[in-house]
Amino acid sequence: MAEETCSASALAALLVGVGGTANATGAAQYICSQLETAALKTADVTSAVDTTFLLFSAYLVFAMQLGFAMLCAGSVRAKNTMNIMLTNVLDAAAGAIFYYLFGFAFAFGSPSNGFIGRHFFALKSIPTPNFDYSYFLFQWAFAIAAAGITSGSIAERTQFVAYLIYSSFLTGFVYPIVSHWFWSADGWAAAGRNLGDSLLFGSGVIDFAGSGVVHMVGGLAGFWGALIEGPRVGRFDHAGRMVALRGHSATLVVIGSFMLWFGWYGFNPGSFVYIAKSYGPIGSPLNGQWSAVGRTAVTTTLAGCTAALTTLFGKRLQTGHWNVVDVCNGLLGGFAAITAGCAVVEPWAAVICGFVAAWVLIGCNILAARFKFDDPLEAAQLHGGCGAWGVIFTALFAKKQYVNEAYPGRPGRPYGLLMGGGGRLLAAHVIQIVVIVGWVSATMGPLFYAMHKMGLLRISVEDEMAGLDITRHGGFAYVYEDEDSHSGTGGGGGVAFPMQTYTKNGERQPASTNPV
Amino acid sequence: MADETCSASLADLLSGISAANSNATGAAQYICSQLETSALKTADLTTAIDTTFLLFSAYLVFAMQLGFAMLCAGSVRAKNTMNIMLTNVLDAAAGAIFYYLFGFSFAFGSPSNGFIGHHFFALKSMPTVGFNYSYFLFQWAFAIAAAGITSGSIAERTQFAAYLIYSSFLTGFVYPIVSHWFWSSDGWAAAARNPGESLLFGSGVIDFAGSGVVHMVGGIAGFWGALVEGPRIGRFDHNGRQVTLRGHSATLVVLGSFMLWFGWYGFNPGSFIYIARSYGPIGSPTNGQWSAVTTSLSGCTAALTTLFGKRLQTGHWNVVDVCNGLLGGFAAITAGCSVVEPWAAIICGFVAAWVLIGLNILAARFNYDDPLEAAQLHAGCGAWGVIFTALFAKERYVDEAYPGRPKRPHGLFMGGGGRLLAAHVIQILVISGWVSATMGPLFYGMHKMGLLRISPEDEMAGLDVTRHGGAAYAYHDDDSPDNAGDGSGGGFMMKTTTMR
Amino acid sequence: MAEETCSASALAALLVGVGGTANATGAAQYICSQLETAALKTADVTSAVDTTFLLFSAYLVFAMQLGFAMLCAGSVRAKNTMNIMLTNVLDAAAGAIFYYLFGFAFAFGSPSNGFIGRHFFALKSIPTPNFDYSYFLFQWAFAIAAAGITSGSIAERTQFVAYLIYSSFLTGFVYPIVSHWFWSADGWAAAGRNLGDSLLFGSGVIDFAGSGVVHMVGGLAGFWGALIEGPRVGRFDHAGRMVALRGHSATLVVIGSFMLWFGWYGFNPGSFVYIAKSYGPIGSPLNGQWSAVGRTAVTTTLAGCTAALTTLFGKRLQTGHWNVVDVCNGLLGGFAAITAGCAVVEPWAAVICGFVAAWVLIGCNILAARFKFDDPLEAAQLHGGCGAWGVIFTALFAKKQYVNEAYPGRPGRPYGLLMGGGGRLLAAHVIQIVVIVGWVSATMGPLFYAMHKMGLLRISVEDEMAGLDITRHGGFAYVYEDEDSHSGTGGGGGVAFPMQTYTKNGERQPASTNPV
Repeated sequence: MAEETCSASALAALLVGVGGTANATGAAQYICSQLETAALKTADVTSAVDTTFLLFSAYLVFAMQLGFAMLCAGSVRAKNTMNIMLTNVLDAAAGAIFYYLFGFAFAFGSPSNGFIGRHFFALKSIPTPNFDYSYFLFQWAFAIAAAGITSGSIAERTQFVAYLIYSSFLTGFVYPIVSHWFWSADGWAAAGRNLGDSLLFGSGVIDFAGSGVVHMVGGLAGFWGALIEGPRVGRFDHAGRMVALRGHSATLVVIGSFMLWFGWYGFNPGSFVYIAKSYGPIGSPLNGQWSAVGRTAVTTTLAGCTAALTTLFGKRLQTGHWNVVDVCNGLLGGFAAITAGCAVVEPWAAVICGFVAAWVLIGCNILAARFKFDDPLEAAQLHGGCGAWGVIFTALFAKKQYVNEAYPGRPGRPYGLLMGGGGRLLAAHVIQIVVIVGWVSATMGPLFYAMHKMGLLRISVEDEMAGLDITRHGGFAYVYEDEDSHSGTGGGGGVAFPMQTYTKNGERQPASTNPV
Repeated sequence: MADETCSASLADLLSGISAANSNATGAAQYICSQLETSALKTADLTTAIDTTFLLFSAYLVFAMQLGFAMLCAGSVRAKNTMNIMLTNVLDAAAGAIFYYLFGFSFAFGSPSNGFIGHHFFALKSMPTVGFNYSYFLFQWAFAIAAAGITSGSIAERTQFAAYLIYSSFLTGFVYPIVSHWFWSSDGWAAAARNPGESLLFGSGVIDFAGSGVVHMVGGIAGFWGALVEGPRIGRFDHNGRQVTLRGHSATLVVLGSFMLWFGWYGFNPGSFIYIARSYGPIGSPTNGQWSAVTTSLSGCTAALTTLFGKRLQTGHWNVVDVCNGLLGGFAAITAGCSVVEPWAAIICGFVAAWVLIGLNILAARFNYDDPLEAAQLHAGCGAWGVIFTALFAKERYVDEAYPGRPKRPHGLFMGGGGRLLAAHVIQILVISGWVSATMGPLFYGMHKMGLLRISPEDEMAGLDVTRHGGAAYAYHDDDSPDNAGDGSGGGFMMKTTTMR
Repeated sequence: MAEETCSASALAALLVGVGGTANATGAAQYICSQLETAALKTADVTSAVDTTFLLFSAYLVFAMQLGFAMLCAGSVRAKNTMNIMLTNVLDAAAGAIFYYLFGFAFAFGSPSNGFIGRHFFALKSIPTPNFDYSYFLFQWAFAIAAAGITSGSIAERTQFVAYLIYSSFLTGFVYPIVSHWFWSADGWAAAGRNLGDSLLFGSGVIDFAGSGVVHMVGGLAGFWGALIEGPRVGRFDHAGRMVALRGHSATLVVIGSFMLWFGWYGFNPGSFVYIAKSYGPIGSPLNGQWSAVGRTAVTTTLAGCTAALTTLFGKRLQTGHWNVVDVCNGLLGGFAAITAGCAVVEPWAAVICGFVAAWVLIGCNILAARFKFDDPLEAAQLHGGCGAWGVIFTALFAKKQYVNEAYPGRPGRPYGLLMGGGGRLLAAHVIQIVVIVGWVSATMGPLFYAMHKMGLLRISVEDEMAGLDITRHGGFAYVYEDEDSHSGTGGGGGVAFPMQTYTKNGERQPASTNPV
């Protein structure tokens, strides 16, 4: 194939035999400058395509925040709905400020050491060739997803102030450090490390879109929070048996799950960051990142769908009914698991990934019930447990060709154990699980414990009974009927929670006539 | 641009300049290889932008599944909400597995005969030229849309197992075959058939995004299911008069309709598959992406027509009816969205609204009960859309969307003769026949085996309580202040009580 | 850098010394035609990229309509839900027809005078080189957003017919004229005016994505509607104190806000229309519209998030609780404010923008309460007030480099006052606020007043008490329990609203215990 750039001197050397040297040089320069212009224009359009791809992926990842909000809202009791939705809005809002100020700098502030970045505070000197604004937006959307996971674990019993503190700390410090280790080109365990540096076990950690970096971090933070707070009032009866505290709306859970599914198409395929990149030879419609991006979307879909079906039948055997909320959780477990390996495994392997993820989730839930661990959204089990499985899964099934395409420049690197790539990738991934567990436990554990000791973490039993919305957030989330529509005095003020009895023409019956 | 031709031509020209042939040849080769590199890079870039377009379109089409779920949930009574939402989640989930294993290969497994494809099982030997992963994802999103349509027709009275059976069969077999006929380049009735093969009536069927392939298939399947099951209890009173069984939440209906609208922008414009394709002299800045506009106009016209039509009929302004009208307009324009003018889309939507109103009157007369009007909406308006396309397809747009065969027939009213209409009538007939011949016996068989309909007691109590572990909503729970004492309650209660 | 197009004669002149004239000319022509083909192919791909970007942005802006519908639905009382959702659906539907027939022609029908366009009625002679179908779709999505804003202000008390009239008038006439002034290349106050025409104050109005053109127009129209109709029954008690008439579902408000946020990523960054445009030198990955698009998404995010946080703490001080609905409104206020300047300010300035926007909204709400102005969604305050602040903000903080990149071809144009660009931009923006206020007041004010006088505007007090849904729209939006599930006769007909009593295991209590 041809040389990539036009060399005027090379062309002149060829032309010099044709005629006079001076003219030949001029002709060659002219032709080459034309060709260079064409190449640069193509480079411009390539930047445009890549940015379009990355931006819209970032928008989809952001849409997951709506998914988390609805999933959480539907999974808690009606009396705590305002609280949990507020935390989800603030995840995004406070996360944006903290990630802008220093989170992004800690994560990707290159050049830096392997532990923490130290440039780009408040987007200073952005854009640079590798770090454009769209990249910041994409990473921000990831950071707030991690915080969104945690908020589910400690729902229904946490003080709002505690929430603000942990959320800022997680988005601004704990998560960025982890993402630096595994995703920054400077990170000590990154698979895409700068070419001069040596990789962990000669392999680095292939956590493509963050089963470990995002889901395990969020899930483990939630685990410590939920563990230190203890279960909700009424979650376990006097005999220690688990009591289901059902969420107030399965419809919202389904909305949330579908929005998360929708957003995951930004999360996983979008993590390629560039789409207009050929794997060579150039001009082939098959061998390029565009094909890998599509494959990633397919593996993501298959893993989630397999997990959903497995959960459907598994839970049916366990409980005797077909439960949509469980199916949604299984679905999300499959997605959380495939996130690490989505880009480097075959579609058939994704089916295996989802199948196991469903059983991991079911198993973790049984364990949680046995140890009286209460997580209203199963977030620790789902994101922590299935996330860890996803990290292991990738080390087993990563395919050689795909690994070399996604992480180019280092031929002969290890790949999945079961694909014949040896155990070094698995070793690196075990290290990843260990250090993530260690780091998150060492930072979030003490934070939650300190807040607990200072009385900032858990609300009082009375408040918990009454619900957070009334005690802290100015009222109930739902007002299907309000006083003033019939009294006319306007004095009701809209904090009437009961669903009143209606006659057919829409008037409310006096409450006293109701015998209950 | 081929390397050899470029080099040879340039070498000929350069060889006259000087006696040194070898240098001239070298120079020409050098220049041409540079040009080829440039062309190939542009080709790569073209692939990247096409893939980006197709993938994000597929994501939008997937978002329609959320739309279906919410539309269905809002349109059924609260006691069956969990059931219908579960079916919608499983449409997507089971559909992915079945479409991955064999649906996609039945539909697009090329090369094959005109009836059924037979390659790419479980994505084997993918990707190949023309069939990349993103294409699979896009087609999967279409397949689950068809299954989503059907689930609405048989809502509120169907056993869950029956649902699993029909959904797998539809997504894995019935729908892929139909899409093979009309969309695969091997299909016997495809408008974009492989060059060299003759087209049906010299025209082929122009069902661009699937008024027939998706909507009629889903709608007719639902029709047979609903017909075999019979109406819901209480739907018709002793005198045979229709009784409205209102859905439990208009908000969810609106939410679902808007999500479907949003997703339709992937469904219709996305069906071009490629966006970086010039129709004209290259470098011309306008490459005509009008199908998003025709889609909008048709749906909006249908919504407005329904608004006033229903107002005359019932005396009030009903948002749920307007949403259904809107979706009817979309279902109708789906076939012709890329080959008609915007003004024709308005006609399409206007008629679609009346088609839907008319079919609903017929359904009431024949005591046919479809909780979501899915059969009327998708099959009826879909069939109108197929006819509409045969009437209004514009010559230039047809040639652009289906290139390589000049002088092909186009819309009857646009002066294109009746051959396209003949092909489209054939399409309606074969789709009706095929779906009836496959889904009808399936539903009837399940009915006879007692697998289809739930018992009257269960129907009264609602599917959620009897099969799905409880109602979807729990706005009040008993550990709130009143009865907090025991703390052991834990469950949920829907109360009519005032708390104080 | 090289010439943009290959010149055969220039190349021939260089080659002519090499050998025979005829052959040299032929060679040069051949080479140049090859190069031209390559350039044209690149131009085609560029069109495809730009169209993809614009179309998906338009889809996102359309998704805002879902956001408006849910925000409005959640913010009104349950008895008016059907009504408000219908208006939102019809905004989009009627808006499409009117904007197709003449709205787009009034706005962008070029060539035309500075006041109103006059081509492209019913998309006649579309596409032209600058106006493709995708551009129409994008602008339509903007037009219906303006109508959606207004519907919030007059919710819960307006006749449906009045709604149809004003919506058509606003989308088909009032809004297109304003957008012509500021956005069309022929508009008298446009910053991107045709190069031969002089700019207003040598500057033109930089209302990039429409804080003035969309939000102020929608907000002011709503202001006049709400003012003329007067407050809802029960909004102010006998002593004139404000009574909160709470919306019926905070969950819907949160869904709506997140969908609006999601859609705003089409609204603001999408307003660049083209993404594949280099700011030069070509081939640089940093200096191009793609980078500016990403920056716009970042400024949008930061402004909204800052406003949300500011509102959180501001309202907490004011009312004593953490209110998610207020936070959502603050968020949207920040977005409305940054819309004008999103493309021409630095990220740090966006933080200032959001901070002030939150206080503007809080201040406007206090004023509204004092003057007994009732706007159920705070739409006039939010979109009118924060939109006006956004217009001023842009005139203060617009950065020289960004202004010249977004509005090229006029070096030395004014920019933000506080950035050292002089006061001329501020003068132009003050003019913008004045003319928008004047124009909308002069058109929508009389319209609402005339409808009021003809008795077409407000519903009767009885209907308002009973709710619009029952009186006009065939029934209540929610039916959580229906008669026939227990009576078995099927005669109920499903218009029974009561929420029945359930026992713990999901069985319904016998109906006989229910007195209704």
